[in-house]
Amino acid sequence: MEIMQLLSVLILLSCFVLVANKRTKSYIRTFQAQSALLAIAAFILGMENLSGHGAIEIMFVCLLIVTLKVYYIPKLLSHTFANVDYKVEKNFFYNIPLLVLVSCAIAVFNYFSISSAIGGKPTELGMYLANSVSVIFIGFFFMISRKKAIGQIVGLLVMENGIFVAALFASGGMPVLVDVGIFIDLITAVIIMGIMVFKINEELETTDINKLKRLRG
Amino acid sequence: MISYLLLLPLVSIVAFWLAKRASQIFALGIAAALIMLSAGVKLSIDVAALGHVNKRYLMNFYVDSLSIIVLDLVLAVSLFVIIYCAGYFKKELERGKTDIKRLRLFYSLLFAFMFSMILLLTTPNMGIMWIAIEATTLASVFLVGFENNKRSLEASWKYIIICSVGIAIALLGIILLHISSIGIIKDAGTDLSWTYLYEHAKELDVNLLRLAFIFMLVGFGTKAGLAPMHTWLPDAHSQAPSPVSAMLSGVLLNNAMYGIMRGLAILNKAMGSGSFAGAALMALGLLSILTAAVFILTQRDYKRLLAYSSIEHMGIIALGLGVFTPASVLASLMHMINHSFTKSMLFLSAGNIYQRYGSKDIYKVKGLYKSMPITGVVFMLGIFAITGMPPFSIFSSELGMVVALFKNGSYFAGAAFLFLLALVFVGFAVTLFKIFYGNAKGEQQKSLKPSPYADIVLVAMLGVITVTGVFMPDGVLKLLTDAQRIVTGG
Amino acid sequence: MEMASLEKLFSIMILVYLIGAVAPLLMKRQQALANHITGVLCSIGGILGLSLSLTKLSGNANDMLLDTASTNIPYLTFSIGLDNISAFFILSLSLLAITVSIYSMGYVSHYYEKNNTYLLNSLYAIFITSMIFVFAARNMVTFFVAWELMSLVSYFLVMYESEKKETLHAGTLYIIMTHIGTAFLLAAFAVIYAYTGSFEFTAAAASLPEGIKNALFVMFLIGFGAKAGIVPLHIWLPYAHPAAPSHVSALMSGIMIKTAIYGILRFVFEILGADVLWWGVTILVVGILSAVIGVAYAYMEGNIKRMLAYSSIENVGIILMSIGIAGMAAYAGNAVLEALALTAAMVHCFNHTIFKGLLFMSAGSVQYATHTKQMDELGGLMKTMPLTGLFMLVGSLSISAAVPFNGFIGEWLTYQAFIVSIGSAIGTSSLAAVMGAASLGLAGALAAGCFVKLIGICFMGSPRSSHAQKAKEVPAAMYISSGFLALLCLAMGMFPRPLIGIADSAFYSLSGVSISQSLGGFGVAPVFSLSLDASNITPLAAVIAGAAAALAIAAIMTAVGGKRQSRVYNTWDCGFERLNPRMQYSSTGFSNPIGIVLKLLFRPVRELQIDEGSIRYNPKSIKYTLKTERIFEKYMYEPVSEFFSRISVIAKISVQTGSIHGYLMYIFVTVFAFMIYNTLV
Amino acid sequence: MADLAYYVIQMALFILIAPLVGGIIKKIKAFTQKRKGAPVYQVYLDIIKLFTKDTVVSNQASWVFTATPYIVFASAAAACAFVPVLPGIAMKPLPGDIFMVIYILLLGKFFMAISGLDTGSTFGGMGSSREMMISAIFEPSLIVAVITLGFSAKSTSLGDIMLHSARLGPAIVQPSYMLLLVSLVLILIAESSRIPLDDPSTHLELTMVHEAMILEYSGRYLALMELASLIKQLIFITIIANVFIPAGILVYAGSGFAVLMVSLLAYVAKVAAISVAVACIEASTVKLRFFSIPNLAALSFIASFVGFLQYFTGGGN
Repeated sequence: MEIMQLLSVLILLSCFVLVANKRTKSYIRTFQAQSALLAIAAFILGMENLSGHGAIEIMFVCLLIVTLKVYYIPKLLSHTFANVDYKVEKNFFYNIPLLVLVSCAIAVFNYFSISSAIGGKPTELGMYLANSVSVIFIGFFFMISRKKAIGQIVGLLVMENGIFVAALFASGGMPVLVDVGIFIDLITAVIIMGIMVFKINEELETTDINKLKRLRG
Repeated sequence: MISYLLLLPLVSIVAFWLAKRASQIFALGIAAALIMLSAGVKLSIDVAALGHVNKRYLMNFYVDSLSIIVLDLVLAVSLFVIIYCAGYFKKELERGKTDIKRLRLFYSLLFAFMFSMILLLTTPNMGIMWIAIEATTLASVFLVGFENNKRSLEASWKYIIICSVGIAIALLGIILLHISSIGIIKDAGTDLSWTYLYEHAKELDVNLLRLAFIFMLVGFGTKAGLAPMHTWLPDAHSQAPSPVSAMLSGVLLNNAMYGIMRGLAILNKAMGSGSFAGAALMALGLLSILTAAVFILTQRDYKRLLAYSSIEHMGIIALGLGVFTPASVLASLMHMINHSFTKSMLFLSAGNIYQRYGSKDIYKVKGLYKSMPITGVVFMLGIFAITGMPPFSIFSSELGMVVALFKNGSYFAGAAFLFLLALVFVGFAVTLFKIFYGNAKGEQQKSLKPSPYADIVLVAMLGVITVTGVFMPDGVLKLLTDAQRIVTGG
Repeated sequence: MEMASLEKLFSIMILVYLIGAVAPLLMKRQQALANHITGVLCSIGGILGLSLSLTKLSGNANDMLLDTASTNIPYLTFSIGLDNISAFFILSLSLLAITVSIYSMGYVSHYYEKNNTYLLNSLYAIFITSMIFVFAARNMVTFFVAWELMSLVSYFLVMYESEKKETLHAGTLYIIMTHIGTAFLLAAFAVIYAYTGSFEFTAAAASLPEGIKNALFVMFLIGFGAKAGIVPLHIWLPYAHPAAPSHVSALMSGIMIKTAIYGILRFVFEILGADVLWWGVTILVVGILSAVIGVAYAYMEGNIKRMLAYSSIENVGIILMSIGIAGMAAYAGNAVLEALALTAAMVHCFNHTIFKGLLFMSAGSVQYATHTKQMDELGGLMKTMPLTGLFMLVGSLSISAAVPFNGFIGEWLTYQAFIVSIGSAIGTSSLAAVMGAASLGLAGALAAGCFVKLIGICFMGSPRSSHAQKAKEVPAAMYISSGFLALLCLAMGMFPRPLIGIADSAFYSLSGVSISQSLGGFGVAPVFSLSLDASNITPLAAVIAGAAAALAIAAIMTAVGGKRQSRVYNTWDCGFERLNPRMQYSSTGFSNPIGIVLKLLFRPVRELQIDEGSIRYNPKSIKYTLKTERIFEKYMYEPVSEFFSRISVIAKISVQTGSIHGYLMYIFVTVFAFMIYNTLV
Repeated sequence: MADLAYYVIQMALFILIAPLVGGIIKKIKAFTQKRKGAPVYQVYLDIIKLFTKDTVVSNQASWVFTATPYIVFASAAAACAFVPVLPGIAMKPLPGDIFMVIYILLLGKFFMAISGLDTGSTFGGMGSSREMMISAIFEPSLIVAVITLGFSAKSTSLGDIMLHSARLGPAIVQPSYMLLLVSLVLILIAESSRIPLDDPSTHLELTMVHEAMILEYSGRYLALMELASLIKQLIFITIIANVFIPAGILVYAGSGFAVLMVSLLAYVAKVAAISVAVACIEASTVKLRFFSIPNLAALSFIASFVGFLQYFTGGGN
């Protein structure tokens, strides 16, 4: 399964690209690309399952990924942020190279902690897990490093992607009902967040989340 | 019975949008909640008799003693809150703070919120459970932001982001749980089924399971408001309308703890000892109590203060789960029940106070006994109840907790627990007691007397926490011990 | 009496109190009626309690289980019963309840204008009931629940006059200190349960390791000490006791702080065994500190009720001294000394209940008549309120341990215990005993000074304000009840034997020795006397001798000088002729010498403001203020509370910053910390 | 009945001798000041004169003012009953011990202090305040001394303590007893309001303590007050005399009238000797500043406490 390993590494790499980005558009594009990679992986796995024991679930998941994550959500996000936000994010807590370095550190840390946690021997499962957990935490870290609302939404989506990586690569897919449920939640969450971004923009005339500091203590 | 529970909220949501007048919405809400509670009670009688109830509609539904306790709590507290809402929103409508459309929205979201919690508690599938938990966040985020101002917007943004992140981490945990079971799943229908996993816990891959539990602990812990993932909680609880705060604190947090309990049961059975998870849970529990104690000490906003107190009580429950002896888990379960009633009562009283005084600042509220005798007395006794004074119910579970801690040899934890409880009490005393005395200033308007609905609810809840403080029916005890056995095994 | 009938008596008593608690709630409007109903019912309850406890004390010494009730809640089993120790405390409670209830029928009337006396009445009855349950509890859970109920109800009673500014502070401080103490008690009970698996009152010493036993002792000392008001846990007491309505203060000072003494006896002596030397020495030292520091602050106090509250701290100290000696005796295995010391403690405990109740009631009468508690606004009340004055004088003499009043009996027994303890083989700890005796002497003398001030400033001389001028004697219910207690003070001072016999039999179970035999008799026939080996006293003989001498001298004077006239004239004023009441010694002036001598304790700050005006030697006004610091609050509690509030403020601004990025970071770090934990464990 | 007679005689003896002691002290003082002084019986004459005078009572005073002289006198007289002049005589131990004596005297002191405040005069308050302070700071040393004596005699009965001293005989000259003696002499001076603590012969407001309290009294009331304080002084002198100079104590009822008389004379001689000593101390010192008195109290306390230690660590006998 060389190709699967390659895909999992590519997905991880796309995270680094994401962290290195500054533009709202490229956040969305990178996310789109990452979702596409995920969809490819799902497709391969789905074909295998379909030919193997005639199970169609993963192909269905693949379809969902393509429609939602590759097509609908990026479109929704572009649409939302087209009107409300700057195109380029300028203010960072730390500069980009440092952020990339931290992301590397996260990946390395995950690699060691996961592999030692599941027995210490390098296995395929360990690699997939380490990669997917890294995706999740780099996505998480991306949320922390970006001040704008878009960064937080994309970060959350990347985390979800990471979880799908884990589900697909390491476990060969979840029960389909669960997958569908997760997608419904995901799309609802993105829509709600989109609505809230509008409201925040209305109230504060910016989507800089770092300015939401009224509630303290 | 499960079908009633699942369908009724959905039907009511439709009905709310058909209703013409506010009073219809109120009546409908109360009726639905009443029916649901009676269904819940019927279900618990079945569960007490049979051990568990298994149904299959579209997917498997499964209710055992553990989930029925939390479920009944959801239904009972919701009933109180919905009755209270009738009085609360009548006032809000009179003052023009809201209109019928927003009222419909509120009720629909409230019932959607309830639906997701009922789903959460009736499914055996960990994946569906996760979906339901995420759905609770999504359903309640607009409820938190219902007042639609800058502060509530900020609170709801923090609420959705932090909880979603947390829940995402929990999902990773559930997936790891799934991965750990790949080798042993024989038939397709049992994927991620808790009962199956629990039965075969010994065969699961322990290394993965540990990792899974950690992610679930952090994830569900975020939702449960355990420090240091609690940060959304004071904001959301203080900005939400008081009935929603009561639901969040009294009900939602329990559901997240329920998730932790399910994960914990599997892990500890697989590992054969509770020490790995125990240390983590106790650390988080004590940290939560400490955080609450420190933050309460100089708090000026009474709703935030109550919110921190919820963090404290979630910490106590976590502490009990961490000790993981039958006695401590039983105490945790009891504490969950007692805290739900007491805290939602306090939030509802706080709602009355807020409606009357228009401020959440402790320094702007004075002379509560004189201006609102019933609310004032209930609130005062509620404070004593929440800080663990007999004869109220929280005392009994805290007593159980302390004994369990010392019995287990956790002297440090026991001592720290008592010290922090005392500190919390000091915090309540120095911050909150002053609102009861003195004379209220001129702003008390006659029209703003709390409605009889609100007073009835408060008095009834005070009755509940007093009676449960000194008496427990046999059936409840049986359910509790069964639930405790489910968690601890054996 | 049969056990069944005792049980019935107990239930009837509780029922009577509860009716007394509920009745006023049903008639909120008829305040006077409700007040009288509660008063009458509570005094009936007191009479029932009196007969109950006397029956128990005169009957067999076995424990009696009256009732148990099991809730399904784990650990929560209620159990009520009586043994002689409980009966002894219920006896003093009931005696006080009778008189205070009668008193309250008059006293509460001046609250009618507040329109909520029904609350006061109801809480008052519940308060007494809760204390009965504290004494009658047969297991730790029951004890704890009753204890907390008592604290809660007394808090509400303290807060009754909540419209006064200082009340909030007093109440909050009180409930906080109580709660801290309670936390220690709960911890101690849980530890005992952890080792013995039971909450029952059974000797647990054997099953506890040494270290745990020591820790438990410290917990009990702090837990009960906070309620008893031992130094340095006393800070709430001088605020809370004066803030409560006076009849409640009488109960609080008279009997509520004794619940802590009861607790120490029950838990440290009965359950832990008290056979560790340093326990006894610690209790003794704590007693010394409380006695001396309590009375020293009392001496400086200008508020009548606060002075009485400080004096309660002193008396708790005296009681604890004897208990400390008893602990040392238990260690040395000297049962006779233990019995003697316990008897001394209990006699003083009982007497203190009587005279402190009397004093608080009289202080309440003064407040009732003059609407002030400040000594410097009073004066000359002996002429306008002769009965109240007389009874307060009796109370003051009792508490100063003057012969032939009852306070002396307890102190005498305590001195005897000290002397016997020096002689018994406790080694150098005897030095603590001598220091104890010296402190008791100092405390006694200072207390006498205090009460000279109280009587001298409030009741003697001429009125210092219009309040005092307009004072009238209080209603009959109030002076009758005070008078009854005053009579008791005198009677028990002259006939101490019955009380000593009762106290001795009550604590027989702890020491295993009865000393009333050796306190037996000396035989000038009708004269009750005490004796301990060779030392024995007969207060009654002193009275007879004194009275005879006074009569004789009066006769001689008449014989020598004939009948002589007595002329009424102005007080000698050195020819100044404009002597006015403001020139009398004030309470501040009275206590100033001691203030200067004990500078270390008070850190007096003096301020003299002179407005000189045009002519230097004829200043317009001179204002002298003397402030004393409460060093325990300033150097012990304030830093702690400041520390915690600083921490809290710092945490609030640096943890809950409002930044969602920071919040996410906490989760991030937590996950990583747990992952590291996972790899390490 | 014999006991009763004994007490009556003893009380009468005290009351009769007490003014004499005052006279002796005054006389000695006069000698040291190169004066002839009034005759030693002058005090009797003064008291009898006062008996025949009318009294003036302040219009501010309450009943306490008039009751006080009787109570003060009664308390002093009652205390006499428990201080054996000839401890061997009593067939049975006296029904009162040293604590009782102290606390009977307290009753009188209490009334004296409140009556000082009763007339609304500033002097009275000053006297009461100072008196209570002095008695408070001397109390610890008194109690420690008493405890030590009681401990060594295994009884706090004064009779037993005195008999114990008598059994010791010359062995009483040991460090512990001598230190206690120092302490008790200081207490005697304090309690009987003498120089250097107080000056009974002055009426200067800055210096007086005892006199300030009784300033308002006149006539027979004053006589009673004076008599009471003389009795009190004699009580302390008697205690010192019989405890620390145990000569002539060991006389029993069976010893015959002559022996009895001899020992009574011995007692009077001892009392006279101590009076002389007190007078000498008074004549050779000056009155202390009021706030230096605590130093004297501390000295007294140290003396008695070290005395106790000497006794306790030395095993005692």
